[in-house]
Formats: sequence, C-alpha cells, structure tokens
Amino acid sequence: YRQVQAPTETVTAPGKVRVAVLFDVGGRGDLSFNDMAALGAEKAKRDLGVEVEYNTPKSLAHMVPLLEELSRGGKYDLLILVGFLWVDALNKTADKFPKQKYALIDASTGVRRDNVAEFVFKEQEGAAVVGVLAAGMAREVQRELGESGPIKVGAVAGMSIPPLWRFHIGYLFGVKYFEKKTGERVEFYWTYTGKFDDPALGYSAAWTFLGQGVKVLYGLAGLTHVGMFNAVIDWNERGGGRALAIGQDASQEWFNPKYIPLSGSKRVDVAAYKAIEMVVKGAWRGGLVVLGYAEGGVGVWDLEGVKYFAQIAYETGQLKGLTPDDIVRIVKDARGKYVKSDVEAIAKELEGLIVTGKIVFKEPASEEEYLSIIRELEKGNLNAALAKGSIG
Amino acid sequence: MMLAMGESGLRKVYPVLESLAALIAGIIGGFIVSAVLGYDPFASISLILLSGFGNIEYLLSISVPLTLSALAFIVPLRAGLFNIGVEGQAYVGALAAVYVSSLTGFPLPIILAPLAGALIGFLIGVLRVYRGVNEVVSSIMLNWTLFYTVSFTISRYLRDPVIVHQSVRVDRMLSALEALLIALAITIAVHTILYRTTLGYYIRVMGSSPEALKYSGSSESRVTLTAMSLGGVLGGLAGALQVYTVSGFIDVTMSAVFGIGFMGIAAGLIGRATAVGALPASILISALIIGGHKLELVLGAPPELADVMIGVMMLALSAPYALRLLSSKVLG
Amino acid sequence: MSSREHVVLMKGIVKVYPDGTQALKGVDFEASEGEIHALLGENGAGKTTLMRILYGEIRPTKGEIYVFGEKADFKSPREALRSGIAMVYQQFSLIPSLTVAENIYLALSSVRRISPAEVRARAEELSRKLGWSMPFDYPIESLPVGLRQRVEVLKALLAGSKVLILDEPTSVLTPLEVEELFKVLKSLRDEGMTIILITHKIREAKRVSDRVTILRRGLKVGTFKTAEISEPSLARLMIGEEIELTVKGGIPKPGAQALVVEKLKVKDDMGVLRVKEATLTVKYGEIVGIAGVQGNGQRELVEAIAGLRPAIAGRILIDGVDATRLTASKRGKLGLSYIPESKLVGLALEMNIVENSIMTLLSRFTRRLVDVDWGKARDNAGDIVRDFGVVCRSLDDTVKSLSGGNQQKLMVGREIRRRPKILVAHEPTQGLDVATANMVRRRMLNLRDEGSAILLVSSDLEELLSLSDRLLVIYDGRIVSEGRPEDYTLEKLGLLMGGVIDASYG
Amino acid sequence: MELSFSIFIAISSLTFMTPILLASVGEIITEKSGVVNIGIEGILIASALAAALTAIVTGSLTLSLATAVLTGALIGFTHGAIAVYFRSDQIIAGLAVNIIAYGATVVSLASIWGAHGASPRLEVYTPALNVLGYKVPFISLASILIALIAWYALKKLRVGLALRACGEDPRAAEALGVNVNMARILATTIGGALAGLAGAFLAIEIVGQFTRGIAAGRGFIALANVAFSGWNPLLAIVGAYAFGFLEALSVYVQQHALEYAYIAKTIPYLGTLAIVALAGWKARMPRSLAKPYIKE
Ligand SMILES: Nc1ncnc2c1ncn2[C@@H]1O[C@H](COP(=O)(O)OP(=O)(O)OP(=O)(O)O)[C@@H](O)[C@H]1O
Ligand SMILES: Nc1ncnc2c1ncn2[C@@H]1O[C@H](COP(=O)(O)OP(=O)(O)OP(=O)(O)O)[C@@H](O)[C@H]1O
Ligand SMILES: [Mg+2]
Ligand SMILES: [Mg+2]
Repeated sequence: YRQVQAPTETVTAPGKVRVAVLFDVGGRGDLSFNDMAALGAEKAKRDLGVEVEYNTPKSLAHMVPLLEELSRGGKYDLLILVGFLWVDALNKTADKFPKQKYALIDASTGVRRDNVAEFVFKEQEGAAVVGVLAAGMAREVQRELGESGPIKVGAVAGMSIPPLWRFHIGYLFGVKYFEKKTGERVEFYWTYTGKFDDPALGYSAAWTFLGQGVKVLYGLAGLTHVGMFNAVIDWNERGGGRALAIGQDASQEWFNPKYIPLSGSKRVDVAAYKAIEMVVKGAWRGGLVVLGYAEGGVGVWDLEGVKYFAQIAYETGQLKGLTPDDIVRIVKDARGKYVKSDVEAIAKELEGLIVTGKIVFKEPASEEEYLSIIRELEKGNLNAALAKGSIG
Repeated sequence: MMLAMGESGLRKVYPVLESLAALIAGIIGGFIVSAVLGYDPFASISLILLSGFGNIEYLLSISVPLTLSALAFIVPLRAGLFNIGVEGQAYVGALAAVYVSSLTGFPLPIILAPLAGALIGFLIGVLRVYRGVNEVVSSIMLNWTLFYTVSFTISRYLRDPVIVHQSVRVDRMLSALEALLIALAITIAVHTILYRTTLGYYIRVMGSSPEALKYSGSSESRVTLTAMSLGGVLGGLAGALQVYTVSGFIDVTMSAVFGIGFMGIAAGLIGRATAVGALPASILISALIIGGHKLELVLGAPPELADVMIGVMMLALSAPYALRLLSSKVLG
Repeated sequence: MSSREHVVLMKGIVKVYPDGTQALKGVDFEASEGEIHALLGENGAGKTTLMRILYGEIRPTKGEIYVFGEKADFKSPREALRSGIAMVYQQFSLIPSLTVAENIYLALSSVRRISPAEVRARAEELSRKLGWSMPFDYPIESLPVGLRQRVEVLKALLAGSKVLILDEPTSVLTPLEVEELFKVLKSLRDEGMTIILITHKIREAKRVSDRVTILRRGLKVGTFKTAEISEPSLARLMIGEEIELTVKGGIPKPGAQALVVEKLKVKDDMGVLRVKEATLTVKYGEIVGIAGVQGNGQRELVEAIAGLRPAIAGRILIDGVDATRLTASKRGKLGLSYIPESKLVGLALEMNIVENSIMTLLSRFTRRLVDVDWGKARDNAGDIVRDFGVVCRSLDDTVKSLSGGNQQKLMVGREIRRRPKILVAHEPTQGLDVATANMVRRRMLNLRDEGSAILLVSSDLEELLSLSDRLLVIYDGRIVSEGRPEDYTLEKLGLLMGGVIDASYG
Repeated sequence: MELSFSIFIAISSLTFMTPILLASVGEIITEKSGVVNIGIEGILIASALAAALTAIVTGSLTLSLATAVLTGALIGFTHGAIAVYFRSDQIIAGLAVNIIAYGATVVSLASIWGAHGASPRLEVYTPALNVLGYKVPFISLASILIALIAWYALKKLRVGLALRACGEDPRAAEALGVNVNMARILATTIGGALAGLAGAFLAIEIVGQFTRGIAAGRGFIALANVAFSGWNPLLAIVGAYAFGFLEALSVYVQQHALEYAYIAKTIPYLGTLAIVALAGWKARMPRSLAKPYIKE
C-alpha cells in the first residue's frame, strides 16, 4: 500500500508575505488538525520565508468580529482558517473584502469565491485503509494470545460531527472489506466520547473497550485520545493484556512505538503549506481543493513520516530516551509483526480501488444519511457507502 | 481605625476603591506571570488592556450576551441560590431561538427562548424545593445533560441543508447598538425588580435570611422557584442574544454558546453581584479576552494570560477586607 | 499582690471594639478564692466584655491581668482553661450536632491529653456526685436548655477549673432549676472555688453572692460585700437614676374572642412533638401571658399561631376565622402580628432599616400589585426610629450594623406601631435596657387598652406578672395551669414551670 | 452485559472514581471546617502540572506525588489563609483559583515545553495491585482508605470533632478551646493536599501526561459529589463510584444505540442526579459554611 510521504523540501522564494493562522476554538495543542496547520505554516516560514502569526479565538462568538477586523486591517496577505467553525465567519466576511485571500482548511463554505481556497479531506479513504490494517493487526494480536472468536477492533472518537462521520464510515468500510476478503468475522466498537479535550474520559472509554476484548483502538478524538493511548499502554504493560493503538492526523507512533505502530494521516499541514505557497509563488487559485488518498491528503504515515514527527518531538523535548531512529526501528518491527502480508495485500487492493477512482465514497449530507450508511455497512452492504463503483 | 469624620464618605467610595484595587492587582498579576514566563510585560499588559477597546462594536456585541448571563447568575444569588445552571439555560435558550426563528421569524424567538431557559431554572428550583437536591449538584449535572441533549437535537432535527454541522440560522441579526439597548433595558428591569418590586424584596430577604422570609409572609419554595425561573429567563435570553448578536446559528459542538454561563459567573461576581455592575464587568472581561487575542497575534504569547489577569482580579475582589486592613495600616 | 486572696486581678482594663465602641473605660476587678462574686450591671454595661477578656477570648486594648498572682496574657480560651479559668456563656459554647460526651471531650482535650474513655468515666463520676443524670450520647440539639447548662458546668469542672465564670446563667432556668444551680455553686464555693456570676438581676445577686461588683457604662461603680448593701441601693448604683422597676396597667375590659387555639399539636424542626394538645383563648382587650422554661414548646406554639410552622392537629381561630391552614401573610391580613424571639427570624440583617421596617406589612406599601412605595416606607421607618429611639447613623444602615438592643427596638417598634388587632409577642423586651423595656411594656398596655388582644411569652416572670391579665403556664407542650397573676407566687410558678406540680394541685 | 465484563467494569470503575473521590473527601474536610473551596478544579489542574513537571525532571514517582500534594496543599493553604485572615468571599476566591490555574498552566505549558496541548509522556507509574486479574492502582485503594479514615476522624477523633465544631459554630468552638483560624487553615490545606493527590493521579495514572485543562470538569463533579454525599465521606465513595461506573456504562450503551450517542453521554449526569433526587437523604451542610469567623 502506498504510504504518505514526509513533507519534502520545496523551492525557497523571497518576499515579505505575511500570513495569519486562525485556529479552531481551543487552538493549538489538540495534537490534531490545529497543530498540523501550525506545522505546515512553520514549514512555510522556514522554506518560503514568510511571516506567520497565530490566533486562537476564545469562542465561536469571536470568530466573525475577529475575521472582519483582520480582513479590514489588510495586514496579512493570507488568512488561514482552520476548522469548520470558520465557515460562517468566512461566509459573512469574504465578499466584503475581495482583496483579502483566505484559505479554509477542513471545511467548505459551499460557495465558490476567487479569494477563498478551500481544502477538504476525504477522511473515508484513509480510514478505510486503516480499517483493513486494524482488523489485520487485531487478528495477529489475537493469534499471539491464542484467543479464538471474532476479531475485535474499535475507535474512540470525539464528537459526532461530519469529519468524524466520514472517519466512521471509512473505518467501518475497511473493517468490513477485510471481513469480506478474509471471511473472518470482525466485531466493531465505536464510541463518541463527546469531548476533544478530556483525556481521562478517553482512558475510561478505551478501557471499557479493552475489557470487552478489543485488540486495536483507533484514536479520533484529539487530546481525548491521548488518554486512549495511555489506556492501551497500561493494558499491555500493567493490565496483563495485549492491544494496539492507532493514531490519527499527525504520525503519533513516537508516543509509544511498540503499541502504536500505525497512524492515519490527514495532511492539514500540506493544505496550509500549499495555500501559502500559492500566495508566495503568485499562483493563487480560489475554489475547492479535495485532498484524497490520490493527492496524498489522507492515508497512512510511512516510516519517513514517522521519523519526521519523531524528529520534531525529539527536538522539542517531547520525546525522551529514544532517538527518532529508534522509533522508526521499533515501528518497523511492530508493523512487520502485526501487519501480515495477506492483510497488506488486501490494503493495497483497496488502496488501488480508491486511488484509481474505481470507488468513490459518499459524502453524508445529514446525520440520518450517515447513520443509514453505518447501518448498511454493519449488515455487510459495502456498496451503501459508495457513490461510485462497487465491491463485488 | 478610620478617621471618624470621613467614615461615611469612605463607606460610599469603598466599592469603587475596591474595584480599582482589584483591577490594579489583576494588572500586577498579569505583569508578574508574563515577566516570569519571559514575555515583555509592558507590551503584554498594555496590549491586553487597551486593544479590547479598539473596536467598540465588536466589544459590545460580545459583552451584551455576557451581561445577560451575569444577570442570570445574580438574580438567584441575591436569594442565596447559586445558579451555575446558566450555562445549560443558555444552551436551551439558543436552541429555542434558532428553532423558533426557523418556524416563525423574529421577534417570537426572543420571547420563547427565555421561556425555555425558565423551564430549566424552574426544574432546578423544583428539585431543590421538593427533592432537597442542592442546586449546585443539579446545575452541574443538568449543564452536561443539556449540552448533549441540545447537540443531539441539532444534529438530528436542525441541520442546515448546506452546511451540515450547523443548525438552521436565525433570519436576522441584531446590531451591537440594538443589543446594547436590549441589555440596558433588561438591566434596568432587573434592577427594578430587585429593588422596587415585592418579588425583588422577597428575593433579597431570602438571601439575607430564609427564616425571615417565611416570617415576612412569603415562602422559601415560592421565592426559590421564581428566582430560579427568573434566572432561567435571563440565562435563556443570554443564549438567544448570543445567537442573535454574535453567531446567528448554533452548531453541534455548541461552541457558539459554550462557556457563556461560566464567564457570566465571573462577570456577575466582578460586577459585585449588582444589576448595574453586570454590564461594566462584562465589558471589562470581554475587553480582556479580546486583548488576549491580540496578545497572541502580536507577541505570540498564549492568550490565556488574560485568564490569569481576570482570575487575579477576582481574587482581589474576593477579599475587600484585605484592602480595609491595608488602608487602616496606611492611614494609621 | 497577695496571690492567696486575689485569685483574679484585673487592672485598668480598657476595651475598644474594632468598630470603635468603647465597652470598657478602665475597669479594675478582683475576685478571691472561695467566693461567689456577682458582676452586676445593665445591658451593655460591659460585664460580658470584661469576662471575655479574662477568659482570653478577646484582648484588652489596655490593662493588666493577674491570675493566681501571675501576670496573665491569654491569647485564647485554651490558655485560660489551662490556667484554671472556665467560662459558661449566655449563649452556650456547645456544638449542637455533637453529643454531650463529644462536647465535653473536645473541651477537655484542648487543655491536656486525655482519652475519650477517660473523659467519659470522669464525667459520669462527677455527674453522679452532683446528682445529675446526663444523656451523654445525645446530641446537644436534642436537649432542653437546663440540661445544656449542666453540660457547660460539667465541662468547666472537669477541666479542673479554679475559677468559674457564669454569664447570666439563670435566665434560661426555672426557679426550681435556679435553686438547684445555686446549691451546686455554693457547694463548689465551699470547696474553695471562685465563682463569678454575671447577672442583672439584683435579687439573685443579693441571694447567692458573697461580694458584688457593679459596672455602669464601661466603668466600675464599686465592689461591695453583699450582706452590707441593700437591694434598692444596688439598683440605684446599677442604673444611676431612680426608675420604676415595674409597669402597671389599667383595668382590663376583655371583649370577644380574638385568638383561639384548640388541642394544637406541633412538631419542631427535628420532628419531635413539642406542643401536645395546647388549648388557649385570648380576648380582645386583654393580655394573656405564658410562663414556661425555654424549650417547653412555647416557641413552637407561637410559631404555629403565626403560621411559620404547620399544626399537626388541632385548630387555630383568628378573629373567628379558622386560620389553621392559612399562610403567615393571610393571618397578618386577619390582624395578627408576631414578634419572634429571634432577630434572625424577625429581621433581614443584610438589608437596611427602611427595608426591614416594612417586612411584615409589605402589602400596605405596595402600589399596583408589585410596586413598592419606598417614599412611604422611608417615612414609616423614620417614625419607628424616632418613636422607639433606635440609634443609627442613617435609615440606610444595614440592620446588621445596629446593636442587638437597637435591632430589637426596630423589630418591636415595627409590630407595635402597626396597631395589630392581635399581637403575639415572644420575649419582646429581651436585650433592652430597663427604660426602653418599660417603654415597650407601656406601649403594649396601651395597645390592650385600645382593644387589642396580646399573647405574651416571656422568660421574665416579673414582666409576666405585671403585664398579664391572665397567666398560663406551659410545661412539656401542655398548658398546665391558668389563672390571674395574683393567684401565683413566684414559688408556685416555679413549681408549675418545673413540672413538679400541675394545676390540680393547690 | 456479560458477568465477566460486569466484574471488569465494576473493578475498573475504582480507578476512574479515584480523582473524584480524593477531591471530594478533601472538600468534605474543608467544608466541615466551615470553609468552601470551589477551586478544586484549579487545584487538580495545577497539581497535575506539578506532578508532570517533577516526574519529567526527576523521574521519581515519590517526588512527583509529593510535589503535587504540596502544590495542592499550598493552594489550599492560601485559599484558607485568605478566607480566614482577609475574610474573603470564598466562592469568588475559589472561582478565581480555577481561572488562574487554568490560565497559568496553559501559559506554563507553552513556556516550559513550547507545547500547547500536552506535556511529554511521563515515564512513572503508581504501583498497582491485581484484583481478579485486573489492575487496581494502589492509590485507588488508598483513596477508599482515606475516605474511611476521614469518616472515622470526623466522627471520632478530636481533630475531627474540632473541625466540625468550627464549621457548626466557630464562636463556640473557640470557647471550647479550638483555634478556629488554625483549624480552618489546616482543613483547607488538607483538602488541597488531597485534591493535589487527585491531580497527580489524573496525570500519572490515567492520562500519562499533563494536558491542557486536564481535569475537564472533574473538580466540579467532585463538588457536586460533596453535596450528593451530604458531607459524609462514606457516601462520597458511593457517589464517586456511581459516577465512574455510569461513565463506563454510557460507553457500553452507545455501542448498541449509535443514533443516540449524545443521549447516552447524559447517563452519568442524569444517573447521578436521579440518585440524589430519589434517595433524597436530607443533607445538612455545616451551619457556618462559607461564613467568615470574626472574633471581636
Ligand atoms: N463584638 C462587639 N463589637 C463591638 N461592640 C461590642 C461588641 N460586643 C459588645 N460590644 C459593646 O460593648 C458594650 C459592652 O457590651 P457587653 O456585652 O460587655 O455588655 P453586658 O454588660 O454583658 O450586657 P448584657 O447585660 O446585655 O449582656 C456594649 O455597648 C456593646 O454594644
Ligand atoms: N462581631 C461584630 N463585629 C463588629 N461589630 C459588632 C459585632 N458584634 C456586634 N457589633 C457591634 O457592636 C455594637 C454592639 O452590639 P451588641 O449587640 O453586643 O450590643 P448590645 O450590648 O446588645 O447593645 P444594646 O445595649 O443596644 O442591647 C453594635 O454597633 C454592633 O453592630
Ligand atoms: Mg448585650
Ligand atoms: Mg452580657
């Protein structure tokens, strides 16, 4: 299967381009898309020599006035808006300031404007591949323990919002795809913790799943799933059990490479970087940019990516005791051990279908539609999740 | 002690002195924290203090709903009831505003949102009066319950056809000026209720002594229920105004309204638990928060520095006696 | 100083309270071994303040204290206790939710290391010796006042105190219990203890003490051998001017039934039945007094009449209307007014004088249903303040900032000025100085003469005897006796109040 | 639910209830003395940071726990001292503690680790026992023991009687020879220390690192639990356990009703509320709670 590449170097351009990154409520520190956006902007700062400033609105209430003020000030060549909460503020502001450029990440306003570039991700595509791999990893853990019975995989999610619906659909799709291909039964566990910032809750939710025999847990809840990681680590080291965790957005393997051998990627950093790059290079184009598997926007982090993030963690002192190379080695071993070739083949096959556009996932437009897709998927009707193509 | 002649005069200016001293303490607190953590303290503090007042319309539109939230906290507080349930009341108020607006259009939501809030306030009151449940317990539990229930309702019944995660938006917004007028009118109304009406009288008697309340011919259950409902009305209005002046919609993460109740407690207390203090205190807090935004943008310092300042200010306000001790030492 | 005699010696004590009140203006005081020393003075003379200083609870502004000849500078009651000084306050220092044994243990263990079991054993032994049977495992809040006082005394004795200060110990006791107490005090004195007895009852001081020190407005008037000074001169020294000690009313002209209570049963906050079938009647134009030891149901009785407490059984008729189920305010509208025993009930301490002045008559000051007429209320407050001599800086003062006596004046004044058809007054003169108390009494008599019905509950027997047209005695929740005041002697009243005899006797 | 899974949930709820229980017991002690400290949320957060920082710098569990407890004690002490000597409005002061602690820890996170959300991982663990094959941290058992001790001490020991006396009637307590000011400060300090331990547990045992606003409202849940328990440490165990258990239950319920995920999230809150409303044990708070004691 094709893995996402680590961010690679690009041309260094001169110019005093000024960028402000406006985060979602809560801002940096979510270890998820806000942090990834900052990462992309920081890279642009280094590579493209732009000036970057950051801002975190205290609540949604501040978004409109804040955006208006910054737009009116005209100080920034580009305003990067991270997260779907900005949609409304942007709709209210963008037309008033046609000269101001905006990049909206992880959401779309539904309106095409020349001064707005929108980046959305096909979370389903990445999550589907993760689903296959998760099921395969769970199977190996179960074999290792000598347990029989259905394979159990799960996820600890944040709130029930559209990006997470897409993750859910993709992940479940992957699991069912695995089931179909291998004929092995997989039980699927999913929970919304309702919060993105409560790691203790993530721990207890994960622990509950582990107690039900879930072997692989996918973290989709920002800070909350940090608690899930810890639960998995505890389960292995002190609970006498064996289980693995999967990270998301950034490569999170370095948290604990032994038990977190895999992370899904969502390249918010690429989106931020691309937006800045368009401005710097004078190649601005408004409109929607869809970052799917084929575009490298979503997927699974490769070892380079693992190393890249381990390196960052190492440099900021977050990673101690192990070097980035150690991380890569351990991850490699773990992947070798838990991702068997038959599973890898299934993942590759699915990836192929996705990348070539043979299958295209539906975009649920409402919670009802989302729920009905999930219901169908649970029954094994894989095609219910697809807008195009089908699984034979 | 104090100079005898100036004593009654001093008494009158004390609240003002105390508030000033608290502001200064907050500034010093922010100064120390920013200096210790390595940010230019002068630049940080002047940014936080001043930039909030740069855009009055912005400032007002944020302050007005907060004022309502502060009032929602204050009214029951005057009866000795601790309404931490404003948060949840604001959720249902916002929900009602958006939902009713989608059905009927302005002005009806502004009437029904407070009713929704009142229902929650009333429920907290009922639990206290008839089941002996401490209002702090029920409020904390109800806030989260309502958070998830309202989220559920939005995601299930109120989604926007275009932008899925958003609810249907309200059909018109209020300008900062309109909002300010509403806030002023409600402040006057609350002040009048508290000080000119029999209801306010009984509320304050209960706050002074529940025994005296019964003696004066009212009953604790009646005042509890009305004060909590009135708090709920104001809490519901806070949520509705947040939608009408600031966001225009609510989303499943409730981020348009989230936290307004808790900030309202701070604003109510900084406003010395008086109706007339609520608006200035809300403006001050809002200005500090906006200043925190600027701080991050300009200096790259965490905006939470503003929280530290608000907290230190409250701490200073909590102990007026400290000021009295200090002044008696200084004056001899 | 010779340490033998002067167990306690206080010199030049000055006390200025933080709010500027000069409570003591240079007082000397001494007490010797083996004496009962009465400390006599009017309300606010500074008796309690002086003793709180001796007990280390508050610090003197100026002055020196010697205990057993040694200079003492107590920073807390704990230190005073260690030096052998114990004090029993007017408001007992007992924790209501703790049991008798726990209270005693807590007090003793602050003096020295001691185990709960040892405390218990010694307490039982001592109470046996004093002939008291004590419910050691009951919480204080379930005990009658008389017993609570015994707990206080036990506590002091067990702490090994040589000096025992008692602040107005008799005000809560029946005459019988007073006798009991005095007997114990005398025997303690004979064992060599020093007892300082704070009181403003001249008769008591005369009866029990060996010496008496008189305070007036923060100054010492003098110390005398009790035997060598007469009651009238004590009174003169104490008050500083001749005043009539009692008030006499005119001839009553009772009219129709104003207040009827039939077989009333009432429970207290703990759910204990306190009023057990009480029946009584008050007619217009008469004052009916109720005598009884605190805790015999009089509080619950009047609260039930006022509508603050539900009746479990029985009926209450106000002006002929069955008011058993009516709210307090409805009863008010029928013409009933109530002066509660506690200022926490009758006043909202955080609110100002004007606001408090209309507390029970809000509807009279309300326009258009809800609009309070503050102008009119202010006039009313001014009238009360003037009429009853409430000392305050302004009408906007919070009631909390008034002295206890002035709070009482405000509360009583409010109810009396209302000219109620029926007045239920519970301890209306408590905390008032003699002159003001007499004024209040006179006002009640005027009310009666104007045709109002008054139910008066008081622990001041002289007040009851001089004001009542009829007198009832309540014991254990029942009216055990009824008669004209002339029918009772103090002794007989005492026996009735103590439950020793009932009405059938004599 | 299968039996073995029920047992599992029953046992692991012991872990999840621990921070709430410790904080509740601390608050009960504090409030019994007549001081209310609604700054527990802030103490949890601040002491979690202290625990994380120490663990990372020294790698020592003992030191880490000690610093956290000390941090909690220090905040408690300060709150108590301000309450006693400056006669503060304890509610306002407590809220201020919460706001300051949140703000200051986020700012510290940025200035210490240049991070915005989380500290590095902690490589220390608290010792744990094995109960029927499941992990139970020693501190969780200790927290129950602490609740029992607190209950016993409040009921039987001199120090407990003295504390209760201060909360009931400080004037009488003083006359009984209790140093009310000292007792109140002592109580808030102990209360703070226990909340500090709770914060350390949260960071070390549950989350494995410090994260922004780590307590996520547990301080307020603890506060509710104090009232829930009627100021009785034994019932506080029940309350904290019920909450932990219901939280786990809500995860389980969701599995079977995805469309009601949000509604399932209300289970712990509504459940706890229902227990208080239905049980209706008459809770009487300490008579002098939150009232400053003024000697003269
Ligand atoms: N805590 C206080 N603060 C200020 N003034 C006080 C305080 N306690 C008493 N006083 C004042 O000190 C004076 C003496 O009061 P004290 O209580 O000693 O009188 P007392 O002789 O015991 O009166 P009583 O017979 O009413 O008990 C009074 O004027 C009173 O107002
Ligand atoms: N704890 C206190 N702190 C400050 N001032 C107090 C305190 N207690 C009483 N005072 C003030 O002391 C004065 C006397 O109060 P207190 O009730 O002891 O007087 P009193 O002896 O009952 O007076 P009166 O003779 O009118 O009955 C009042 O002004 C009162 O406000
Ligand atoms: Mg007095
Ligand atoms: Mg006295």
